[in-house]
Amino acid sequence: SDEARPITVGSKNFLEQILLGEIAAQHLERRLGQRVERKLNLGGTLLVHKALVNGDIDLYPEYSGTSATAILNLVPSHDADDVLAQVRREYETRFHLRWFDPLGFNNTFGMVIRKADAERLGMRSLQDAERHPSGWVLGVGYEFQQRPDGLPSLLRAYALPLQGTPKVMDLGLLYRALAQGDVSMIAANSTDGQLLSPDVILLEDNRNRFPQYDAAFIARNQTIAREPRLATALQDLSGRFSDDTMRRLNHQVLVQHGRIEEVAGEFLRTSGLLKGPSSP
Amino acid sequence: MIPNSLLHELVTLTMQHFFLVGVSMLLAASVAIPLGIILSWRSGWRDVALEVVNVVQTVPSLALFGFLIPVPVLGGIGSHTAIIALVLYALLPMLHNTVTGILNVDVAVRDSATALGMTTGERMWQVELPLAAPTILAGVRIATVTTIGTATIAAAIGAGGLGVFIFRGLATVDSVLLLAGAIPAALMAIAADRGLEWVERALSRY
Amino acid sequence: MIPNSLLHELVTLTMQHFFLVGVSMLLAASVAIPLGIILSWRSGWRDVALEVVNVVQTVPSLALFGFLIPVPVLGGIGSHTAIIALVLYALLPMLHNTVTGILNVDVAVRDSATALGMTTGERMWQVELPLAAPTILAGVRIATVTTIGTATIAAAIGAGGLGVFIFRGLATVDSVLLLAGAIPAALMAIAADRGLEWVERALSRY
Amino acid sequence: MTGPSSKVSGSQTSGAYATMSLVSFRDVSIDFGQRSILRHFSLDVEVGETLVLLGRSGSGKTTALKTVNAMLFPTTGMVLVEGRATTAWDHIQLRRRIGYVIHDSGLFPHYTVAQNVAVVPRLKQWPAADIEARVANLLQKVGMPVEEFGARYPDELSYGQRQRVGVARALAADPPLLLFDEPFGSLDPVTRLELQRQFIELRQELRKTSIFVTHDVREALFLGTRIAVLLKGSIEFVGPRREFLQASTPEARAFLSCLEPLEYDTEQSLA
Amino acid sequence: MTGPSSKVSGSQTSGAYATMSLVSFRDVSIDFGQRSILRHFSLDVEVGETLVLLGRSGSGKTTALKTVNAMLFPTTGMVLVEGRATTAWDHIQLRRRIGYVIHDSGLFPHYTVAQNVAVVPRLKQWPAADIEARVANLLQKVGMPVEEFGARYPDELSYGQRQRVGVARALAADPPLLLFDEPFGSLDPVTRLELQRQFIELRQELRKTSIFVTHDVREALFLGTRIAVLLKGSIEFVGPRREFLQASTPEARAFLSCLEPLEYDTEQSLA
Ligand SMILES: Nc1ncnc2c1ncn2[C@@H]1O[C@H](COP(=O)(O)OP(=O)(O)OP(=O)(O)O)[C@@H](O)[C@H]1O
Ligand SMILES: Nc1ncnc2c1ncn2[C@@H]1O[C@H](COP(=O)(O)OP(=O)(O)OP(=O)(O)O)[C@@H](O)[C@H]1O
Ligand SMILES: [Mg+2]
Ligand SMILES: [Mg+2]
Repeated sequence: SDEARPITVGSKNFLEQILLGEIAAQHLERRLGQRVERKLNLGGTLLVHKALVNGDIDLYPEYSGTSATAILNLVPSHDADDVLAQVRREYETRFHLRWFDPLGFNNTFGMVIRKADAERLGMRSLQDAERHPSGWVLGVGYEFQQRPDGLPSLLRAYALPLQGTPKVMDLGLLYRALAQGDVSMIAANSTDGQLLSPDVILLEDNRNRFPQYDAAFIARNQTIAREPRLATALQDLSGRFSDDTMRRLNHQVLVQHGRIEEVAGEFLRTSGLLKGPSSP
Repeated sequence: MIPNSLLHELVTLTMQHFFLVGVSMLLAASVAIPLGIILSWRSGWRDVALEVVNVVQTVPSLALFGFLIPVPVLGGIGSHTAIIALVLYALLPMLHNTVTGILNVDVAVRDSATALGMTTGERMWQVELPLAAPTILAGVRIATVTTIGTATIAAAIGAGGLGVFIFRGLATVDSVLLLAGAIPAALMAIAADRGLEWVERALSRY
Repeated sequence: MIPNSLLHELVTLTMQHFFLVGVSMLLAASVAIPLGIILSWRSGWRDVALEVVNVVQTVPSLALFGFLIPVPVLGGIGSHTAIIALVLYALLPMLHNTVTGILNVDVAVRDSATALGMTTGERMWQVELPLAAPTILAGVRIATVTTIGTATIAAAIGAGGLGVFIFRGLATVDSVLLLAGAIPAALMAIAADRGLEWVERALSRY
Repeated sequence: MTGPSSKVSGSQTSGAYATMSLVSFRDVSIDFGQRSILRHFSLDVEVGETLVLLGRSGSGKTTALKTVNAMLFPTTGMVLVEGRATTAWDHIQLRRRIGYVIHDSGLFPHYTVAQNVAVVPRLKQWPAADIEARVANLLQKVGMPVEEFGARYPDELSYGQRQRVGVARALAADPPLLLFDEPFGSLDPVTRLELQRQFIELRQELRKTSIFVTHDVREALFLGTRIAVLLKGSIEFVGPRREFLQASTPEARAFLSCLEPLEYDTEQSLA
Repeated sequence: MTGPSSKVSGSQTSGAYATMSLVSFRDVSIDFGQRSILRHFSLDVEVGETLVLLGRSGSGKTTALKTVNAMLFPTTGMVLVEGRATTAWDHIQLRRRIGYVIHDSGLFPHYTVAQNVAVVPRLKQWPAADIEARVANLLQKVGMPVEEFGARYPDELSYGQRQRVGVARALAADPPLLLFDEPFGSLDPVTRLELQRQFIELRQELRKTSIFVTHDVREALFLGTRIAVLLKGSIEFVGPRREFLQASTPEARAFLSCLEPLEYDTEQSLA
């Protein structure tokens, strides 16, 4: 639309998204040598997607599984490459949006329990968790509860003993509820920074049941046409992350209280995308 | 069109929602109306109390929950925490309208109650409250309808209610779910408002 | 203790917040008060209008935004969309209290205005509105304080305001940021309420 | 509005101009639900006269006044003012030509005394200086100098003071027709006598027409050029005051008997 | 409350019991801001008497009544009821011993006529049957039979009807002391005379004490055992009615002159 408008990066309203948005923004500023607008921390999948389609933002990070189920209403396959190909095709034809190559990490669901319980009961995996004597008090987010490849699939794969119905709550409150003892197992995300804390452990998904949530940037074709360097710049970020990298980045902000801008800049420096402090 | 399991859940969540709102309104009214009455006598306390309530109104719900979860008895995950939050948010309109309603009662009528030898309490019950009732009930109606809307935040703390559909609908961009949460809430708001209007008519001749 | 850049951002966000609330309140008042006046004459329209406003109150903000973003001129990301939502949510208390306030004006005083040959408009401006002012302003105060709280949702749509700190604080579990958003909002609520109280005193002798 | 009134309206204009009554009640009946408040009430008020309405409390005097300035409309029959039915008048225009003093003053609680008196001149957009002069003049006349009372609010006045402000307010814009509903009811006799004398002077000067409700038979005789006695919504007697003094109808005689000396002259003293 | 009143309180008890006045005003002054409303007002009211207060509008009559039932307190001086300062009384107890008829009736708009009259008996928790009987009896006495008027709301009454309900309400719980503030002010003379006669009967039967404000000098002479004339917040004259008839103070004479025949007997007829 407006030619003079700077490129605008969006993100959803949780930390990982904000970090990815900030990383992309700094990287693009550097590579394109122009100011980049940040609309980070927007309301959620619905709003960010609509804002992108509407042209209010030009790009944002998304997860393949989310796009497939929430936006495209597909039943996603368990194969990461299939899912990616599917969303890529559909986004291109339906929305004229370009799905870039994955960043390299998979933020899928992860069942987390207190370290103390794990040690007491001697559990490391979801298979072990099937033999909890009195049953788990499960805390979950809305999406995990709703998605057919979320909670229902989990319970089909693992005969987890449950105490009462799962408690559904805001993602941000899950770890608190776990620490507080309101629940004994939570369906968190596999890249949560809290997972580096010594108090909790992520149970291993031995049977590989969780859906694919490979993160990647999506951008508007129109913007890429206007600023072709955008494509190559975004492509630089692909494959630069791992589950562990992302967890550590989250942890640096969440637990060590690093500033998002600094954590993002530090990541760009150490990953070789940016050498030395930025200069005009 | 709507699957059966959804219908079943709808009924459960609507009832939870109704329960959350109902309990919160009863608690809020039984705090705010008597407090409003007391504050109508004491202009000194009035400003302080209304300011506290104003401040409470601006506290974001998730921050409030984060603060309440570790609190021993009241807090934790579940409906009691949600109810506390809803009560706190409902105080402002009820308190404000109670104070305004009572201060607006005609001075001549109030004086005549005093002259007849009514105690402060008798005058309150028999004269001031009935005459302030339209304004007080306007506050209750505002609070109830607003709470039916804000009670969706109960879902954020595992207290159920129609917010479960709404947040799930938002997370999965599912407009059927969104509507399954929003429409019953809207109908409940209309029904509650109508019900309170009926109470108002029944209570006073005006 | 608070870093300089945070302070600078704080000032910007506070001003944005103030702007969002101020514009929304002006718009809401200029819709709700005249509408409330008209509705006080027409009991038929009244029920319909109040029900529409009730329903609007229960629509979750994120769903409303989702609906507004694709709308050509009004919608999109940014402050205009946030303002529309804030105006819609502020209508209920203002409209309700305007109607209640006007219907509660002493019949004898109203009759005497009629007998003096006032037109409906003159009676409204010179008699009914001034006498209903405490109740109407109670509605404006409720709406303003509530909006200062709910304006944090503006951050969800990139419209800035103190919600930016609050949502960032929630996302990063950072209580300094949370407080940096919540405290200025609370202070703004107190200041706005005080300001409106002063307006009320200035407007009417009561 | 209903059948009968529209039937009468054919003869209305000619009839009205023939008699030139300022106000005429034509077979007016008013019902509130089941209750019949005025019954076949007919009466003409000529320019320049003061018609006094006497009647027991609840006999319908206030109701009759309210039909004149279109605050109430007849259930059947019609009320003509200057020959035109009140239903055919622009109500606002009609009311601004009529000064109305209400029992309990009906002052606006949020206006000062001076502002209350200035209401109608302000509505008529008189120049500010004229309004100010008029307010000062009228308040002086009712014994409440603007310097002392102008800035007070009604709740800072005694009852009689409020009534006097009500009188001043009704006179403010100099209306040709005046409706008085016990205007001097709560005034002490000394002040009252002053106002009564002023009333008579005013009337002779300006040829004002008025309908005057009072409970004081002496006042009725002093001020009224004609006197009507209401009994349960009907007119029992109407005639010039000389005839009233000789009236033979029972209700009129009951009122006249109140003029007789009270027993205090004869009763044994207690003190 | 302030210096002077507490100084006086030493002599209070003995003084009060010596004279056994039911009400006594002791050098009462009341100021509202700058304005001085009552000035060194002293007066005793004995059991069984009817003290009438006469005075121009704004002279302080209502204010004086309000100090008796603790609605207002003297700025200096004190008011004793049954020998005890109003400041020392339990206000609720005091007010329930005093019936108070307010000018403009002060009826509760949300109560029916019957409920309005029943207020004080209900506060005193009389048995329901007694209350009902009492209400019916009183409404009958004031000429508003409960069958016809009991279920109406004040805004469905004429002005005079409201005043009568106000009188009935004040008498309901049979208080030993009555304060009347122009109770018959808006009544037609026929009804008024009936109520005045009833008032005298009642007083002789029950030895009620009352302070009675009126603007009608004939009523004052008819009902009052003693008459006080107020002038700008001070007592100009006080004495039994026979002395009042011969009073020489200017304000008392002004009121007496209102008894003289009006000019209507002599004025030329207009009709
Ligand atoms: N709230 C008030 N503030 C200031 N002045 C007041 C207030 N109330 C009454 N006054 C003044 O006090 C004086 C005495 O008032 P009060 O009502 O006692 O008179 P009154 O003798 O009863 O007159 P009326 O016969 O007209 O009822 C009046 O001049 C009045 O203006
Ligand atoms: N709103 C109403 N609903 C029903 N009846 C009413 C209403 N208003 C007045 N009335 C009745 O109508 C009758 C006439 O009332 P109106 O006020 O005209 O009497 P009035 O002659 O002015 O009496 P007063 O001298 O006491 O003022 C009364 O019996 C009264 O009870
Ligand atoms: Mg009347
Ligand atoms: Mg008085």
